[in-house]
Amino acid sequence: MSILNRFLTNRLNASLGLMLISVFLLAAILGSVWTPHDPLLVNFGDRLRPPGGDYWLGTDQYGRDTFSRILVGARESLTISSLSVAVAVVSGTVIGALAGYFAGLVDRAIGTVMDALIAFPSLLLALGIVAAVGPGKYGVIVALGVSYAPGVARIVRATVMSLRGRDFIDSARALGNSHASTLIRHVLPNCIAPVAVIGTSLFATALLSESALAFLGLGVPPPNPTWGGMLADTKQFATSAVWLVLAPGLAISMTLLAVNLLGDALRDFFDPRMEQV
Amino acid sequence: MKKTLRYLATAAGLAMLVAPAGAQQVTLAMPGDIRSIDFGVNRDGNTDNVLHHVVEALVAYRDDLSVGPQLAESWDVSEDRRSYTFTVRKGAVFHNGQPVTAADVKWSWERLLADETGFLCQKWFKGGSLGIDIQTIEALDERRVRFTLAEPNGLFLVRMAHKVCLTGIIHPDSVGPDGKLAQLIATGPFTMGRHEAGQFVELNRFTDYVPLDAPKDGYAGSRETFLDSVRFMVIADTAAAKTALLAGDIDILPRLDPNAIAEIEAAEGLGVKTVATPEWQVALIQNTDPLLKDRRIRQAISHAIDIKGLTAGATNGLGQPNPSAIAGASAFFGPFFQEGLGYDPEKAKALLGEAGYDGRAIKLITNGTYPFDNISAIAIQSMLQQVGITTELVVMDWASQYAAYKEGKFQMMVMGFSARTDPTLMFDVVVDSKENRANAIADDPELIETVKKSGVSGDEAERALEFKKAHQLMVQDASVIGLFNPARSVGVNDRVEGYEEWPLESPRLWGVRAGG
Amino acid sequence: MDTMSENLLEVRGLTLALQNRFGLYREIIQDVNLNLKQGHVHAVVGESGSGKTMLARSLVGLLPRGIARVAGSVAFDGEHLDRFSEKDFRHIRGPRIGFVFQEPMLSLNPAITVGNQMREGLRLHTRLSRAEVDETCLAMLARVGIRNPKGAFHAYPSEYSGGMRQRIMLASVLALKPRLLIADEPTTALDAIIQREVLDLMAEMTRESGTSVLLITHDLGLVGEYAQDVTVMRHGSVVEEGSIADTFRRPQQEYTRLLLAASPKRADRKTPAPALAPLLSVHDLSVTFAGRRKWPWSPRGVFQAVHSVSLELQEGENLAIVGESGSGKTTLGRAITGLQSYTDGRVMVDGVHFDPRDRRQWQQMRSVMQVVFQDPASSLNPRFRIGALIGEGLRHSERCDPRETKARVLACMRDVGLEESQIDKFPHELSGGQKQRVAIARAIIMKPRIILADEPVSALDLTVQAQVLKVMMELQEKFGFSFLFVSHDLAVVERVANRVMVMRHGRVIEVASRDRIFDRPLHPYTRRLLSASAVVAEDGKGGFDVAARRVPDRPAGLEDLPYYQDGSAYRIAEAEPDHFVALAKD
Amino acid sequence: MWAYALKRIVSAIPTMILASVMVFGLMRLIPGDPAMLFIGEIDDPAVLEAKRRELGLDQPLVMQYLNWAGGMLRGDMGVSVQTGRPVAGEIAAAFPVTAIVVVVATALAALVAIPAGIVAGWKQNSKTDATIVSIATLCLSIPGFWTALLLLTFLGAKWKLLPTVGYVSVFDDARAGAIYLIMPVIALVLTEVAVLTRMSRASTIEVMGLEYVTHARAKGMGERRVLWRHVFPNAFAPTLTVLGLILGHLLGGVVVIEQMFSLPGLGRLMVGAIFARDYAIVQGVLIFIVVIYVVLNTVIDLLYPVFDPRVKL
Repeated sequence: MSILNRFLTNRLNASLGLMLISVFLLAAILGSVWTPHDPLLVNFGDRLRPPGGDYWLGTDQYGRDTFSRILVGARESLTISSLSVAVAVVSGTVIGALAGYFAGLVDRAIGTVMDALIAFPSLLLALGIVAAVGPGKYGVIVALGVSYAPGVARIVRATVMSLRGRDFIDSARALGNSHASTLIRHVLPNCIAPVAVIGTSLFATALLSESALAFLGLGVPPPNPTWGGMLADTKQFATSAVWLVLAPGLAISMTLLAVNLLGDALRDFFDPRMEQV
Repeated sequence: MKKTLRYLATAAGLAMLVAPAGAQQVTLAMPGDIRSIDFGVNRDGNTDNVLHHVVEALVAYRDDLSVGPQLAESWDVSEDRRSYTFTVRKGAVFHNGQPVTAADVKWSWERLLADETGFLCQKWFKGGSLGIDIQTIEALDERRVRFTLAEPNGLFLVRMAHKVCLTGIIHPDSVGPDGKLAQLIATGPFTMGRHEAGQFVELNRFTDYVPLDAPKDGYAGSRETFLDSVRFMVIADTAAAKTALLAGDIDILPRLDPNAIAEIEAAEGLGVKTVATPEWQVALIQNTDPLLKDRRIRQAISHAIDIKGLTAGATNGLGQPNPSAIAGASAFFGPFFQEGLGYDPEKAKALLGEAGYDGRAIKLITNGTYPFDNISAIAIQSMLQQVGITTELVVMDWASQYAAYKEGKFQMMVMGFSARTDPTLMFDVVVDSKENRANAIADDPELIETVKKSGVSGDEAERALEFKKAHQLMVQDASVIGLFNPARSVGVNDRVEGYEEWPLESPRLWGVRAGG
Repeated sequence: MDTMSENLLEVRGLTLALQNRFGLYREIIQDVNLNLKQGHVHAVVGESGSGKTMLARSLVGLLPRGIARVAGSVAFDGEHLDRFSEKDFRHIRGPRIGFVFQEPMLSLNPAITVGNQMREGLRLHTRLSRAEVDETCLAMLARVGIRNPKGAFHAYPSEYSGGMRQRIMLASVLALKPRLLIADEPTTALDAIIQREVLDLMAEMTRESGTSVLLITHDLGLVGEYAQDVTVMRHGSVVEEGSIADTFRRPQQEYTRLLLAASPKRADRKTPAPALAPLLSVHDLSVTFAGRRKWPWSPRGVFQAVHSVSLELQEGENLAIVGESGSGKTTLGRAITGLQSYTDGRVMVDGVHFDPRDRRQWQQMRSVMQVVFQDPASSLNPRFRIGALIGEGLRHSERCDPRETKARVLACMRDVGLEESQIDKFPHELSGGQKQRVAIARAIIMKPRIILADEPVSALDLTVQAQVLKVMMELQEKFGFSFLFVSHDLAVVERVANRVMVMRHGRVIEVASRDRIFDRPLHPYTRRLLSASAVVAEDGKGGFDVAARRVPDRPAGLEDLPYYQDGSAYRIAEAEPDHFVALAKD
Repeated sequence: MWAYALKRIVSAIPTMILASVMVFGLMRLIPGDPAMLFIGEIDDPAVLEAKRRELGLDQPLVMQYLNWAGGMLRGDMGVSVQTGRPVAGEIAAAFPVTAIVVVVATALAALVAIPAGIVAGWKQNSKTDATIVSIATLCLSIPGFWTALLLLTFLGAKWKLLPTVGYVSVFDDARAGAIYLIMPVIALVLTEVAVLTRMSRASTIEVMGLEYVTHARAKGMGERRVLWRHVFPNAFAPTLTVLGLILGHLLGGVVVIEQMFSLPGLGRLMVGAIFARDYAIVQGVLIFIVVIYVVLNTVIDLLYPVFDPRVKL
């Protein structure tokens, strides 16, 4: 609790970000338990209703309640983003730590693979993987995770490399730690800060990419909505039923804002001079 | 290349002479670029839509999907029904000014039938599955040409008019020294203009075009042209296309989403035209699947789907519910074909109980590309839920779904079949034995036999009976559940006059005028 | 008015404070007075945290954000700087007060050529024409001993070594002939010999131009040699002020005395009787680093950091390896302990070959050899508590249950003089000296027989340094291990070593007992090194003398040996019994 | 320098090979048969077989890869399954479109963001700084495609200020070309401005804390001069490396924008090809992007010493 206190003290952006993200987390939790309407119920009689009355945020072209879908979408979108960040962070950290710690041939081999991955625009890589793995939540998660892993690996590698030059790693070795225990006990805990920082920024990127994939028709398939998917499904009604585009768009924007604010605060908290790469 | 340029220059010059003031242009959205000018060889729907303005076949479909005259003003069928003699339209000239002769027709056809050309539908006319086999093509005089078939076949003209395989007549100079099609010197009301890959294709008015002396009727009849040029804009994104129509950046938007009709109609200066099409929206059930091979379960699914409700919702009330392969627009259609197994949730539940359905989820494949597929799938899922059948929607990209369909690797799938002008052809799409082709769905032997008979027979009444039988068998088999014939709408700017939709819903820009 | 003519700078009751977010103040300098006489070199001495740098910066209005002057006045050259605006200060900075910073590596802008950086000052503050500016700059560069000043004019700072950069800094600051030069630890980052050269140059040039100097430093040796007056600071307050003669000979304050007494001095060291076999012997050890390839097909450049060095270390002995930066002393130490792989040679411990690549041997060797690193701030993992840090070695050596581990950790902490209550602290909560004690504790908990101490006290203040050295020597008494002591600081070496090995450019220059090296050095390089250091010695009358070390003449017969020079062939020879020196091979 | 460039290129070879295997493998993993999609409605096994043979799809995968890779080495990228035109030509036609959009967006972003970031960093913790940072954070939180959608809706459909579809190359007609670029560039530029602003602010803050800046002040230089002479050049160098990353990032982000604005660029070529399983195009475009990425980053590395003389290549 004291860490949270320290983190929030004097950080308006942290408090604001935390507040916003809590709102969306609550929405996600609420959406799993209760929604004003069935988010999947197709009701051709009530299609494209403007906001108001029974439908707080109106309905889409299938007569589904936008507000309910936003709530359920919160769960889906946040799950997908956080799981893909988890995939990226776990695999990227392991790979980056190995490359940075052992350097030499291991580094070069890993570097080649990572370079090949990183040179692929992540959206295009995801496009390929989604098409290959098949559409669905897990395809998207794997795709985004894999395409972000090199970024994490790169940062972890750089951190580990700079740590390698620090005396305490030598010192740990000199005390008889094996490579494995040096890596796990001494090196990795010091990567937490940069990984936490890049993790938040990746969360934002993941949310965006999921939406972009959905936009291109390669996202998470309906009926379970994600915000990106909702935007993609309803984008052609931007001219007539602007609420359909505004609601998920604002939800995405606000979440991004929250995450970016949190990310800045985290960066500030861990190391005021670190910047995202 | 040089020749093309010079030709284009003169064409443009002529156009300027004829229409000196206020050149009339109409812009139309197209979801993808044309693949080539090599009609029938490297084509897709977009390519066909554009090239049908430039290249003409001897015959073409009318509004009622029967075959009518196009480059041929008339034809005779011999007693033995093996010979067809066509007379080339009077005054027809190629884009280079040369008159169209019977020899040109013969040359064009022989080119298409030659192996080197790579004409995709070569087998439709030479020893293919439906038994059409052209034996000889003779130029009888300047304007008459005779095709002789090995056996009589009722589908010959239907095939010849087919939109997908444009059997176009072109001038021999179109072909370059390497034997490949280098340019289109054809007979259509438009000539090829600028083509910016991925952006647009422009067609210019062919000023020497002499139209047929018959009213405009589908692709057939008069193709008299008033526009100086037509631009097909490539707009991949549906939302972008609609925006462009609203913004006035395009004049015509085919395949308007039914949900957007109200908005376009309400918009100032825009209108919507809607037409019923012979396309057929279906749910396919794989009867080799361990669960779905039980006919009772398939019938339960059929009973559970309220076709009327689904059609009304999915097409915004514009489509026609149709459980049969006979298009609502077809001459063979009648109330009989509107009868399916019938919407009956109780019956469905009973059948499921009988079959011992254990609630296993069925994967229902659909795609994000075609809105009718998507919305039908969503509605079907919702309806099946009501009788206790769990379905899991799998939304693929179109290519993946198509591969699954072709290989028969699926449990359930929602599909839309594009227009087939003859009922036999539509039945043929889904009916066959599974050994014969993997994408056959309904493989009841009696059904296969019935469909085959319906195609060979030349007698209309006899065919009608066969169709009825085939329909009944297919409904009972319940591997193919017909849903509806969709209606297609097109958004049109009010400044465009005379643009009309027809059941094949391919754009037709002849007979169209553009106001200021 | 009388005092003003004599004093160029007068500081009265200056108080600086740090303002935090909540608007609260914490004073970092309290009530400081300072009188700098015209033409004098006035030193401000103090340990880290004494506020000496902030004092200097406040004089020219260059305080970091958040620090502000809250009281006091500053008079410079008859003007009161108290009400100066930023703009007024700009006219003072440069032409009237020059400023030289500690880190020559950081205080020149890497992106701008030397010439342009020198011109800047002159262009800003004089009306000289472009050509005249260039002429002045070139003259200054030549004056500070930059070879090829014209070339230097167009070069970037990164092309110069630290010493050269500091000369360039001097040249560019003194080109404006300021009345006062503030030199903030101007040579701390430099090696001893270069330090001396730069300071000599500075003294000479300021004398020529009549510039007074405010020399900020922690090094009493420098103060004694170069300054006339001194102000001693501690915790933001002035402890004592006066002329060097007065202050050093008769220090009035206990702290001044403590500071002066803290300088390491030669102490008696028992030299252990040589055993039959040395505890550690190193044979012809070489370390090379692969450089970069120029073209993909060209061979890699090779940099040899250590050139086949041999040495022996006896049980209980302290061998000091001395050298300037780049001498290879640290690499040698790391190679011996196995932290750095070597290309050639072998390391024998107790007559057994030690191969660091053998995992089992590596593990065993940990209870024989331990390392204490230079900077405790970086050698202690910031995420571990003190207890865990000290006890870490026990995880590997033998299985200890937690209670026993804790008992041993506490014992070790007592041994190195840490409080038991500090066991749950994090490193950043301790002072530098305490951190180094932790580092020592975690080495000795393994009961090693050899400790490699790599510059163990060079990051510490003088008074703390003395305490830590004392602890180290006491521990050695108690446990009887040997030290391999790597250092650039001759005073420290003189205090702790039995034998000394001088290294330069990866080669051994001279090896002998400590007294031999300090009292009768043979090799010219050793002699140069010694003469560059100053000694603080008690004068026997309760005061201190600070003077450059006088290097005695070489003994007869050894003056004209063919001593090894850079570029000549190299061999090591025994010039007299147990006194080895590098000679040129003929 | 040339040695360095060569080294970079040589070291990129394994990356390229791996990337090519990955692209190739990825495409084959995706279900769907290019030959089948090519012939479309024409349901004829013989035609399908012939097309498969023509495209070389009947050969074992390894052979298919070697044929393709061999062709690439000879400079032959193959022909598009859909159009039958050479892949190289298709890329050559599409790339300038993408390049112009990306370069204009990046240049614009750099023009706005670098000064903004430097000012923010210079006046750290001031009101100006807070304003700039807030705007940047806000911009960062708006998805580009959403901006695109809203632009199309309002500027395009509702107010009819700008054309919603179409493209004219700025080289053919500068004015018309610029008009068509406005909306896509705005949609792309917001995020990039945000990223760049934050980046240059951070590196400015870092440089401001360095000794030589204090030294410059100690010489009596004015704040502005200190900023432009001493801070800017050094803060710019790290931003430059990021610019490389951003360009790469933009190449990915531009896909959706091209789709929305119907721009005939690489992204749309690529997406269309993925949907049509046009192997040759997808493979060609991806390899091309990888090459661009490598070249771009090499060029930026080569440029680095210009801004930071400490770096030697």
